[in-house]
Amino acid sequence: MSDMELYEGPLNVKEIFGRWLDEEAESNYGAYIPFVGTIREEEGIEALSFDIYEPILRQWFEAWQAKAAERGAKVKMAHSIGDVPVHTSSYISAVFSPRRRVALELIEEFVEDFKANAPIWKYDVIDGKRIYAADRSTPMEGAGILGIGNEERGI
Amino acid sequence: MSDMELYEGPLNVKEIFGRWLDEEAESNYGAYIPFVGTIREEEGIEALSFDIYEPILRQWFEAWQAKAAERGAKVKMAHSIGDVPVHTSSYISAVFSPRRRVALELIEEFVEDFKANAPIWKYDVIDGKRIYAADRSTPMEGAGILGIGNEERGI
Amino acid sequence: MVKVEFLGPIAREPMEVKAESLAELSKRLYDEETIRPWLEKCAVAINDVMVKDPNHPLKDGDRVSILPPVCGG
Amino acid sequence: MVKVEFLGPIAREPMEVKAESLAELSKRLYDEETIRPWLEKCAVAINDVMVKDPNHPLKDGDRVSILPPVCGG
Repeated sequence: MSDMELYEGPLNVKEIFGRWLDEEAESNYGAYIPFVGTIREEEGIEALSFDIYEPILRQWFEAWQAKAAERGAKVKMAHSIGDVPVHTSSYISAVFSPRRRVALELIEEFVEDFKANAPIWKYDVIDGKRIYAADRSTPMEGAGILGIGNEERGI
Repeated sequence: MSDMELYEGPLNVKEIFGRWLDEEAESNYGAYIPFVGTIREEEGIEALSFDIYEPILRQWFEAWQAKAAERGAKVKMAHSIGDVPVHTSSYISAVFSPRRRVALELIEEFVEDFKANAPIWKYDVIDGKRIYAADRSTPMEGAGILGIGNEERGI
Repeated sequence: MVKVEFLGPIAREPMEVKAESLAELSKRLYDEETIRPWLEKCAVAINDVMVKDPNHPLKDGDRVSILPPVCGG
Repeated sequence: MVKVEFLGPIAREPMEVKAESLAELSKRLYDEETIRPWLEKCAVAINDVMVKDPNHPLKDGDRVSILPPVCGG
């Protein structure tokens, strides 16, 4: 198991939480902080839906594994692909660390960087139709290099 | 269930995590962050042991429930009383919140304030003996008012 | 008389003390060698309410809890 | 020729383009009305490696991925 798990549809949160707990039961970590993201019922959506570009997500995650290891910690994550109905969960990130300070700092950095830079696209599902969540999406780090080129050439 | 749970001995982490998830399954929270504290094997201890003064802990927790509610969030906690062997868990705090920012901020504040001000005393258990963890313990907010009195009177 | 109880690691049975304020109680406790080293590190609750004022008055029947340094988690 | 693929919500089939740098590719893409509005908000990977240099060279057979704004979680 690579510590990064992708599933079609909603996550089995209890299974994942419990398995991760068991996997690290003898690792002597003092702190385990999972972040569980659940689909909120709002603005008439019936589900959210997700596209993922796995090769880049895997690189992003591996960079985070290295960053966590430097601080004596470990990260794991699970995410859904496709439709995830309201009140079910699409996302779990977790940090294991010997001490609480590092765990508390890392879970925040990990979740925020995930939101900003993981190659995942979100859609509202309303009346069975997928609508890209443009207003909630943010350009990735390094975005704009195709646009900048145009400006420089005076187009 | 009061959202504050005390147990003799180690916590059943999976049961507690899963039950809290179920309790809030329809509450429309988008973020659930538990912090799980596990006893590390170090310096020859076989367990940690805990004393709790429940009336003051309950007040501390109720103040936190109010603080969380002001921000649209909910807190829960579970803690062990007595001996908790290494590699088992003594502590879970959790935050539920509509949005991730509040959840990430609150879990950090909640856990740090818990460490600083919850009326819980920790002992190393070595060769069956309980030794107060004096060097890891911190005076509670407002500590010293008995000492200050002495100074003022020039004793 | 007030009842004083010592929480957590302070190895001391509860005691009955005559004192009309925390400051006065503090003076009494200072005389006890097993208690003295704890005093400046301890917080205080009266009838299970944390107090911050060293001159807090005490009345007959009050229950004073002495809370040494904590470490939960 | 390089292969250009559009990820997530950009409703566009992959295309083959002749271009020797990202800057040159950018000019080609700019001519396509369905793609133009996305360009300044997108990040770019070449053969699954994120790139930051607008003048990054391209070679025959490269696979260029166009990544629009993201929102995981």
